[in-house]
Amino acid sequence: MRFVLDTEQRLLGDTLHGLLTKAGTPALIRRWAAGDHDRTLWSALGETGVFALAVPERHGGAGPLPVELVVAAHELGRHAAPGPIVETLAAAALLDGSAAAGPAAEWLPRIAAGQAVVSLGSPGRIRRALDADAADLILLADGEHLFSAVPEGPAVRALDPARRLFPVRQVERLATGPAVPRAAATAYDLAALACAAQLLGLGRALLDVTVKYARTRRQFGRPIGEFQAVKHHLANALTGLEFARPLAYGAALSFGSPDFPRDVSAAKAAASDAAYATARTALQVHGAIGYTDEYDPSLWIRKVRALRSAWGTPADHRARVLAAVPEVRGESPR
Amino acid sequence: MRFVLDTEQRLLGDTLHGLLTKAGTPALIRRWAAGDHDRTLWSALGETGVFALAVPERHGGAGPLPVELVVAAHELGRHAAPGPIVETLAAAALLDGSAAAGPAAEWLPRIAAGQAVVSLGSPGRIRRALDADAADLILLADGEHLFSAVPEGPAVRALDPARRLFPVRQVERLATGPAVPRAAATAYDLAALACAAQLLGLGRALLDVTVKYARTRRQFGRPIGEFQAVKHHLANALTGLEFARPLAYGAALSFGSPDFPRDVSAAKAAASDAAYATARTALQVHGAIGYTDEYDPSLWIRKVRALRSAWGTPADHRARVLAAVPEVRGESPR
Amino acid sequence: MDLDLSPVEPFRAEVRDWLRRNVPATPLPSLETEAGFAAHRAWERTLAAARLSVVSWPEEYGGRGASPLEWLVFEEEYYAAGAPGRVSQNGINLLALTLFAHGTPGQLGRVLPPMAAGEVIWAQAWSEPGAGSDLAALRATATRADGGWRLNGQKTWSSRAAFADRAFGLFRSGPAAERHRGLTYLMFPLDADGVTVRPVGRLDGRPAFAELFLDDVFVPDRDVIGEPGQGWTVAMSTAGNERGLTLRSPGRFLAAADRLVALWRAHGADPLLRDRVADAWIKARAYRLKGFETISRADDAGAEASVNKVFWSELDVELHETALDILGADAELDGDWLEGYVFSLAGPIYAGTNEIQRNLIAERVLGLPREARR
Amino acid sequence: MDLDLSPVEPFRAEVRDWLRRNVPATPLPSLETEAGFAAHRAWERTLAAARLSVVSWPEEYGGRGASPLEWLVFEEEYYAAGAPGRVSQNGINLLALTLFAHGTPGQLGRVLPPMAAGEVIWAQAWSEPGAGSDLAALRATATRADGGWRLNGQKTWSSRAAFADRAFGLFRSGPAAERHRGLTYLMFPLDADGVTVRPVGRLDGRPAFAELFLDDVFVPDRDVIGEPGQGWTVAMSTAGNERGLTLRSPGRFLAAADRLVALWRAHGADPLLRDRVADAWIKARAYRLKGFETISRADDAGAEASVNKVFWSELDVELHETALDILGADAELDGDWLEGYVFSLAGPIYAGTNEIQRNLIAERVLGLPREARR
Repeated sequence: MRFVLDTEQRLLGDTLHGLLTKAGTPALIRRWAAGDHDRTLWSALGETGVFALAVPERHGGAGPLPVELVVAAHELGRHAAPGPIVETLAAAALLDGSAAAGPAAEWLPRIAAGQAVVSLGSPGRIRRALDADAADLILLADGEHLFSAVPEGPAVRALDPARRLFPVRQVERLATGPAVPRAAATAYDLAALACAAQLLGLGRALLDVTVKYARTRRQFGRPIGEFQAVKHHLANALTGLEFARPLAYGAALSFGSPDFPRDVSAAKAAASDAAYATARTALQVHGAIGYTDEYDPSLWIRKVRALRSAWGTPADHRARVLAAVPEVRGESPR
Repeated sequence: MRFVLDTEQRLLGDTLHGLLTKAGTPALIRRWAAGDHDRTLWSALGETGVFALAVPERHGGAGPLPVELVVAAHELGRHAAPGPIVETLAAAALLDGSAAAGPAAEWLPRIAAGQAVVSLGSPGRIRRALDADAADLILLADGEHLFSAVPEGPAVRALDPARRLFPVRQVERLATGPAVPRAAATAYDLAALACAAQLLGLGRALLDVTVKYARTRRQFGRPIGEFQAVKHHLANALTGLEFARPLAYGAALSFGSPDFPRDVSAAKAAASDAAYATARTALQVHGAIGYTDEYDPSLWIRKVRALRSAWGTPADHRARVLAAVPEVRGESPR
Repeated sequence: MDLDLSPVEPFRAEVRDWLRRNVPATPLPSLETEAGFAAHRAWERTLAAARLSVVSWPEEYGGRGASPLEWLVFEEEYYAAGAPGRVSQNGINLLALTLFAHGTPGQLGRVLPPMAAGEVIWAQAWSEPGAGSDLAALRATATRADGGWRLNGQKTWSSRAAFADRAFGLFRSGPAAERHRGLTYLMFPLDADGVTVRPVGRLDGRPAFAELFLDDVFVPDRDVIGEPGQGWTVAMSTAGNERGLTLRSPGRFLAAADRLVALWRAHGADPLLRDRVADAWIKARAYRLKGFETISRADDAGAEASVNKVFWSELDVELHETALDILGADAELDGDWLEGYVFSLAGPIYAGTNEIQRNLIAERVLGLPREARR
Repeated sequence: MDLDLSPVEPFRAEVRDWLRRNVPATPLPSLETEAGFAAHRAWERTLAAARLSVVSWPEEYGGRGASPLEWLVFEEEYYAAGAPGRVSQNGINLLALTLFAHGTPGQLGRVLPPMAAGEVIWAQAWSEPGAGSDLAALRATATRADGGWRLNGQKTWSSRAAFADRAFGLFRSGPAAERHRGLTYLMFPLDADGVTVRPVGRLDGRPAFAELFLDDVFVPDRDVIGEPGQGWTVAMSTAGNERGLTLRSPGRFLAAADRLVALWRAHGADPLLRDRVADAWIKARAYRLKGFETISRADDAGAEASVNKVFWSELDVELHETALDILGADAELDGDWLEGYVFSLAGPIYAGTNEIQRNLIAERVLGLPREARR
């Protein structure tokens, strides 16, 4: 048992961190929000192998590699990378598992290579497709049917300007059968896990920038990080993030086991809470500047609030956890 | 509109505070817990008119005076006075409203004068009668019937050693009819309100003693009250208590109106939360000494935990509040 | 002790009736947009025409001399009716209160009637990049000039300034080392020579405040409030009011809590959220009753303003977080609740952060020792 | 990265099997009572006979040389089986760890085997009336005497001391002005001449700790741990362990969370409490996984102990508060959940208050500046 990232996994994270730092995501996020869907970063992520992590080898990928997916999603969250990344990863699992041989053979190699942007929806669960106007393919999983779909009207205005949410309607049936809901369930769980990892990365970045701010920002003749109230806010944020992280990696390691949905839900609920609490702390410690559109960390704060209830709310996931806890053998003594 | 206590009401509070300070409640609480049910304090409270506040004039009382009851219960809570005081006050309302002419004429004047200790129970709501072995009369309200009752077995061990809870069984029917459940409902609401007021008094006393401790206790070369963490804990405790108090007086003023149960529930939920949060803060700021049986404020801390779920848990009362909030005329703009 | 509101019921009925007939059926666009600002300014004029824009002011300035209780009742009815947000709020709740305490008769006569009428909308200009919570660190200057003063420097987080007409704030007229001393309270037009207004978006992208760059802006002596150099003392009377009931009246929360209960019921009354919905409703009532208590007392319990500010600002966040949790996956979509949420997040920060308020409560109300200062 | 526990499954199976056969069917009386203490001491002997009392120790002292992972697994099985609380905990988790780091071979051989066997039960004697969180303010003294030291002064909140055999603690052997310097770490018998033990009741009245009055208590040199005057450094290695996983292992919370879910279901699975029940269960798992992470790392991440301590102590309180809320009006009645609740309330206070832990996290992990000192 060795429950820490190995050298290669750490290297993947470092590589992505370097790539995303160099890409300068704040400007990309603002451009993406304005409708500029340049694919330079997307291609670079593809070359680094991010999308291949969700695509099986027979379709040109290297996956599924859930731990590496968590590593990658953490870094993508840390830089608040825009676009339907989680959706494309989930789409790979959906296509792969749906017994849709033709579409899978057509799309999975392109997804793996970073040459396809995919979005998706699912009545009830994912009511609007993210960045549908930027997608090469939109999937719609509805019961035993898998459809392709198109946007049905303009994007709905949302808190995070880089999250552009479109109602969609089905166009063509790609597959039918019991494999579809099974694949949709796996895709949902993988997406929720990647979302949890993104939240942890977003939270980590917000904690780091807030700590830096608290060290330098002076009020009343001293750095505000000297005040106990600020210290304790930040210590609580760290504690929440520190204990949500192992849940995410633990869930990744239970991929394929019956515990996977439960463990994903535990991770998503904890990551949502930890990242959201960190975002609130970031806002409070920064004061008005954190509340400002043009200050980069506000992009992170908005994304955390959005992802908190994307791919299942914390309450949804907690309910799923409890439903999966087995009955214990009666009330044992302490 | 003048929503502050008048001179006479303040005087009642001051008088009781003086009386209870002189009585030295910590020793009385410990003696009461050990089974010594000396009635010196009870008689003194009767002479001050505390019990008369719940008894109508035609039976030798001065009530019902709900505002004055809140004033009195606040002071009784502030000193953690032991014994079934709330129960006796509730019993007065129950006897008075149950159309039980004989028992009312027999017991109400004695209650008013501080010459009767009464406890009560009610299946479902109040499953055990407080200090039943110290009571001259035990009432049991069950549907349309009002009974006298006797203890059925020994006291159940409880967190607050001065709260001795007895299962009871009915002995003799005192009244029957629709007036009984109506009177029981009023008695319950009055008791819950008195309990809320006690909690506010308990919270106030704990805040005061903790502030005093934080001013004098030194660690790391300074009074601990200088640390922001301690300051903020105590400021939060004060804020909670400050906003629960007007709810209690507001509820008292709605006695007799259809809003009374709702307002009582709002007050009980808020007072329970505020007092409990204050007790936790008192414990944390005091450190180990607050956790010590022989340190007087621990008696207050235990009583707060007990009263928090006595006469309805916070969740019970919140449900009652929401059930009483009328439908608004559709969702209005902000 | 009583809660007898019957004497103010006729006033309540009049206000309610007028609002029922005049509140726009469709909500106005957000007041943090140009079109919305204009619409809200027009609404202020409608209010003023009915003498309902500043009910608590003396009649000579456009008010009705309403009692504090009447004002609370006005606010209850105003928000219960779903009437528009008050674009004049900075002027009415901050500047006007300062003028009543420190203004000259000339200033009162010149400034208040157009404020009451919605003709002049005021922005506040307190903060600077280096002086947010620590207002005594202000650096923008007021320098003596012929017949007045010249303002130089930068202000920030100036709410309403993107579209407002005039602003008020503190400027350093003495050496920076003096901190609280050597500040002067001035009013100035936002379209004056030398003023550059740069709108700044808040969390939802709307320009809820602005940066002001001041380059030798001339202000005549008559637009100084109080004595030059005494600006701190003058401003503190405003700050005291700002932190009390006026900044966010109980009526706002009573209406918001009723809407929350309706939202919760409309979404199936999920028991999971029942306690939080009930708490918001209970706390709104607690604030209402606390307000009645406050106006019933002759004495002004100083740091009570801090207790109130911590309470309502946290209630506002909790209430809106609960609403977003009711909305679930739709929480991120633009709408009244989301805008209210974004607005609420500023509450624990502005007008003195809640951390500072808690220090004040601990030191001034509870008597805990001040921290060691450097 | 993996979570492959298969290599330790045989050990887990052995422990589980032994516990299934040996854990008393009826819970022992509270170990904070005289009868309960005796029963728990007997249980320690039973554990020791099966070589399960100190699995992670070397075999020569009564252990099995179990790996950290095996120890975590032992703890999971131990608490899942509902086995009795460990009356030897102070000795095993505090003193023994210090001895392994600083003890002489003679001390190890003399102290550890009887501790492992449950023959000698140890109490800790850290705090004094004026020195709780601020341990450097200790005043009880150790004075040089022929062949040893004489102890004088008072200790308080000495857990287990009401019924234990021996105690360990720090004593001032140099001037008080030296604070952290000039302290010596000593072990002494609680039945020695000059020791008065006064049991002190905790919140539920049970004597969970005691005051110790020391009047010229003689301690031979061989019972000094580490160098005289170096007690602070010696003790800090204990404190570090005390704040890590060993003080409250993940297994405790996994078992408690399962019991909480069962309690919630048995009381109708009220949706109002669903989130809190789920959170307790999720957090217990998070602590388990965090423990696996900790033992997988070669480096010891110093203040990680503080992060762990804040987390488990607050989880413990939340978990028991949720249980009491499930019990509703019966929450105040004596029983396992109430005793667990009372026990949990000490968590955020002892072994360094959570306020101090948060300072350490902020300063040592996040690198925030230390407060201005006087």
